[in-house]
Amino acid sequence: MQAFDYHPVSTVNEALALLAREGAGARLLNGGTDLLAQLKEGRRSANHVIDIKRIPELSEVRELQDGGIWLGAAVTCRTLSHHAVWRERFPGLHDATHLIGGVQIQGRATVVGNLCNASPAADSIPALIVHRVQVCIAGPSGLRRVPVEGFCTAPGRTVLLPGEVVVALEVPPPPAEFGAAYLRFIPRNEMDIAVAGAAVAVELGGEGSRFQSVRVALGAVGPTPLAVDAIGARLAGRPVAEVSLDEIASLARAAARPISDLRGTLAQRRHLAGVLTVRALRVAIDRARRSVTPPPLSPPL
Amino acid sequence: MPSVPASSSETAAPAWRVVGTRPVRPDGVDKVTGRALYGADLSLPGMLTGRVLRSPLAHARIKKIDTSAARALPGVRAVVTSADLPRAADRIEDLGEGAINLRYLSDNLLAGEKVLYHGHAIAAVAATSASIAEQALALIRVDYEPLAPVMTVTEALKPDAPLLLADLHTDRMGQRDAAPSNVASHLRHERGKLEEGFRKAALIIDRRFRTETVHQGYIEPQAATAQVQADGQVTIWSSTQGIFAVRSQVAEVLGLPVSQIKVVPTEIGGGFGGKISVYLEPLAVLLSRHAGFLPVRLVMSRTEVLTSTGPTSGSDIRIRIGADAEGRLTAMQAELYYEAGAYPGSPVGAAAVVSFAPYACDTMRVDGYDVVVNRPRASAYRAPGGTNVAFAVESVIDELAESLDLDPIEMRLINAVREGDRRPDNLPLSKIGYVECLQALRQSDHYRTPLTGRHRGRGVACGYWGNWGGQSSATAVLNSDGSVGFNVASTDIGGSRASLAMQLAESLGIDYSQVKPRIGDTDSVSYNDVTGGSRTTFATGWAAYELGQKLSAELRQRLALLWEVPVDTVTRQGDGFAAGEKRVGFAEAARLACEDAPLMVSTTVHPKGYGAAFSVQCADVEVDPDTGKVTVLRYTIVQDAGKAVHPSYVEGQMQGGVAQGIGWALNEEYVYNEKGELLNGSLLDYRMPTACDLPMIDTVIVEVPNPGHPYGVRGVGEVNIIPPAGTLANAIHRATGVRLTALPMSPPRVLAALWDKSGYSPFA
Amino acid sequence: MRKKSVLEFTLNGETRAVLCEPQQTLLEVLRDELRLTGTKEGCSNGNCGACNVLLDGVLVNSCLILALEVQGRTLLTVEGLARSDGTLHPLQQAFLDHAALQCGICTPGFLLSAKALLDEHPLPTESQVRFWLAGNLCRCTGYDKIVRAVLDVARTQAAQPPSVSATPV
Amino acid sequence: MARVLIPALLQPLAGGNAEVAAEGASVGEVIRALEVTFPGLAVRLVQDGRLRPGISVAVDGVISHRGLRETVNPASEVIFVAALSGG
Repeated sequence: MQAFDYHPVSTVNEALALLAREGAGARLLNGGTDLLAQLKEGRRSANHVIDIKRIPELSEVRELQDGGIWLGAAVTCRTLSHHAVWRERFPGLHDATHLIGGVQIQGRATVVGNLCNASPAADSIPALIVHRVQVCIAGPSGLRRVPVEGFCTAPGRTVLLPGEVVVALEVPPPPAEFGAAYLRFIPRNEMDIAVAGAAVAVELGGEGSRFQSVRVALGAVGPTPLAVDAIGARLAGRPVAEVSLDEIASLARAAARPISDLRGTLAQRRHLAGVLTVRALRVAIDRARRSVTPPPLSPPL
Repeated sequence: MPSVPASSSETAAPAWRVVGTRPVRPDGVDKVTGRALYGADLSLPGMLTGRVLRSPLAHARIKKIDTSAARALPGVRAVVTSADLPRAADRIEDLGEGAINLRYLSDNLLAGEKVLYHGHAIAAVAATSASIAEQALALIRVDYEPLAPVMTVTEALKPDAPLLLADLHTDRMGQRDAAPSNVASHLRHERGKLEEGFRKAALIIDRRFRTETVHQGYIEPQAATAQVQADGQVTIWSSTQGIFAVRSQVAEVLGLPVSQIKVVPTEIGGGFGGKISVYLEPLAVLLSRHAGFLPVRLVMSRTEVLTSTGPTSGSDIRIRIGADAEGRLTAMQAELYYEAGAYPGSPVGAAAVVSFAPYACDTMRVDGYDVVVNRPRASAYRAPGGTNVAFAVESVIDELAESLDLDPIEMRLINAVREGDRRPDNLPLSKIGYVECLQALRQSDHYRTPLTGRHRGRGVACGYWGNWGGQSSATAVLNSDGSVGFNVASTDIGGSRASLAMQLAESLGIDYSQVKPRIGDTDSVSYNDVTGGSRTTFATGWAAYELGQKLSAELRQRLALLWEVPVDTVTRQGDGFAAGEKRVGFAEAARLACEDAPLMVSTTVHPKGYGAAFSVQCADVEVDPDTGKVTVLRYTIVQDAGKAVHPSYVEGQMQGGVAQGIGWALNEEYVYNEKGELLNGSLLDYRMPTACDLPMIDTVIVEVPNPGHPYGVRGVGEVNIIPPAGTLANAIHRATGVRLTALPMSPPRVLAALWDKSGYSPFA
Repeated sequence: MRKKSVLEFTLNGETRAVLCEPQQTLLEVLRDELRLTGTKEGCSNGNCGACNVLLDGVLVNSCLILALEVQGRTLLTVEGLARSDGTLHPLQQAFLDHAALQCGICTPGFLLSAKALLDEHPLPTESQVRFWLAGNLCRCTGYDKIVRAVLDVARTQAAQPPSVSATPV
Repeated sequence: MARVLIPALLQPLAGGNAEVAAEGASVGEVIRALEVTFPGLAVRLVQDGRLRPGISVAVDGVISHRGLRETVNPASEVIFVAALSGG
């Protein structure tokens, strides 16, 4: 691996100061499961690596008074797997954070790292989108918040400006009769990058009979994870019983803008966008109807 | 728990004391505690780190290599290119892995005039640290003249295809075509009158198949260390399947006498045929020689392993088979085009024999073509060539059986070869256990349990592998406490220390725990062929057996002298020896026998009675019609082991071969872009099965003793990988009604096949 | 070359100090500086599990961690699994008894993953075992005997009180 | 005389025969005898005084490693086959 200096900082301000001083040669190190692999393969370079894991508040999962969650940037997927509130009240997010990498990747990988890596196939981002998560960014001019669906701008690119650090994610409280799910397709059953992914969140009304609102986001079928507003617009206010799954699949396919690459074909991805959206919608409806009942605690297998 | 061996031998099996038990392997503790030293674990004083510069292009002429900046970098001790290799003779030699032209072997180590694949080695450096070595690589300038890559059989056979090797002419069993070609050779096996046979058929199925390049996928990357002394003596530490194969390859390409080279084996982290050809060892020797005789260690990265070491061939295959209304085969025809990679030497020869070997049919023709393409040079991979062709043949047989409304096992029983029947190359089969395997599967719980549920199907396929004997040597030293030091030079790649020590213990009539096996270097034990070809437990086992017999005879001699009785009155009794009233336990006999002089015996063997192996397999799958994903629900492998010396390791071979076969069948493939760059050179995207992708793999060991071995052993290492692709293709067909004719049967391919059938389009 | 730093951490129950460069991974420092070669390198980017270790009890790939990240922390490698008197950890013994290794290069990583699993789920289902071992590639065994060995240890330990923990940390 | 099975690609050189009889106490002698009857056949089997690379000979069903020196009996069956490799 290329040579660099290592800076284990203990405050956000220290990190900001280093970023300001070292400019483009500095890289933030969080879980490291993407960054170190990229540095080894020469896909990214660094003169200074700033480790933010020792900043105490960034490892916190705070339950907010309104029922939302403040998720520190350095919280690992493994920590979240053991977090009862995360698991029970944010099922779409739990689905995603539980299947990033294998167990040993989970021990290091963070949701914020997955977001900032900005892979079109990132598992967490579609789920973050449908859960309406805000990204909290610290920078030279203070703190700002951006909605997660606007965070990624291109493969590997985000709205982060030079010198900025994502410090946390703010997850709003789920409404009543809420359910969400994230599903992805991989050729194996573990240790793969999503060929396509779909997250769906629904808010039902009328004792589970009517859609209040629906949010859908797709992964790995465009240059960034895609929010699919057309499905929400089509379903809002409609009775659940009248939904045409074929129509939903068709809307999802129409929204997908995939390419063919070594991990999948264009046709396959376009098709999977429909399949996964419908499957995730079913799970989300089911969870909303049982929204008092938590999803299973054990691994999905 | 491990399955119960289904013994189907007709006569009562002899009662062995050690053979057939399941002791802990002698090297086990070292391997579970992390103490065992593998190729990359070696460290020597002053050792330098080597790195290899590899071609980013698939096909190009090298105009110039400038290493001056790299040589000038502080910390760099040596830089070598093909200019440092002696000019190799244009001569064909068998150096452990079949015949190879030495010039090609040399060019594959360090590219000469041309690079022939993405990842082709161009230069190597040795430096005082890895990071300096990597910096040095970046300073080497190579000027290329890019050439159009030739990536597949189809492209290679085009009349205007670029030629990879200007001097390559198709060899047709000793006759060279006049014009140069990308087809290195053509072979044919034939018997009977083909078209007459097809005229007798009630049904003829004629299909074309494609399989992709796949890699052995051993978890330990290649690693080699070399130190040259000022007097020219060379020591090489290598993670290899065959230390003598390394010695002969290094000697030939570097022009050194074998007496000057000692090869020391490290533990080896998997090979499956891929660690026979050398890639690093000659470079390490050159670097050490140029670096002031310091030791140099070279370890490949995973990407280098995938881009630059031997995968096995992709192939285009046509199979045409006719059967009469009763299911009896009337004619069989195969056309096999195997991609050899950059240099000739695909396993198409073995494939041509495997093809129709399980079928008794007196009318067949098999044509095989060895085709060069701009991919890494193919090397052996477990039953080389077998899986490709069996996928094709077993698919067609299944289609015939289904069309004729025959049970797939019954179809194979009707046509099964038996002792005395001939393979496609007309060699007669000796005693085999194929019919017994088919019967064992038919009687298995798996096959007798109906499969229910939607999108599910059950497939059956079979496979033949000829196995190999080869040469082995070993020595045994009797210690005065009755224990035996046992020196072999067959690399232990999966528990052979145990299976060999067990045969020596059995032969000598002592406890397994009293045999202390040790893997020697090329100077300490005489010649051994590679651990490969399913030969070690068979052939080196023969040597172990002979050592036991010789030691026993020598002990009787010495006891006879001591006791002053004729030697033929000294007999084995219980755990020791007796003559008349006199009797001693083995340990006491050893003490007495060694009083005057130490006792050591040695043996060399070259057994030829390696019995052929058959395997029959059955899989239940479920296919997700929306995603094309295939889930293996249940898998049973039946295999004739002759005699399972250590049943756990026989089961392990069976399960491991099936696992590799399932990976090959469902997801593994080399993905190249149009420029010939390998896109998936990592274990993330070269998708080998994980623990989540496989079910338990049930094993049924059939034991039809091989008359060519004292304990009836047949090789068990390879045949198991031959049937899985066909087994799964047939299961997928029964589950979905579609027949996949290309490997891997990955989700996008399954989806496309399902869409073809249904008329669905994701763009509608 | 960048300035070397002193890394102090607890390794297999002992406090260790070692000089390392900032860009060295934990795997490199274990193997090249501390000469603990039981932790293996199969891919160097987190896809094979051969380098798995337990960091503060959490299963991680040592190839994807900078050595300096473990400053002050506690690490368990395969060399620390057996007791100092040589008694093997029950998982090590079970791997031997079940013939759960062939070439053995992946075995250290599997042992650490299996230990992490059993520490968290003492009586796992077969599916859980496969899920926890999915990050460890084995090319020899087809996983069958490995899964059986882990399940066997779990059942045996469930039948006895867990006083047999053989690890020093 | 030994029975010799001629590989398909060499049959045109052996008068189109798949099987011929030939005299000889060794594989080398059998090939010399074949050459007398079928000129041009030997060069396809032998190179530099040994079997061509890539060609093996089986006598009575057993692949020989002795090549041209392998013993042949009057009742023997001699088969020339493509050499194979294993993994």
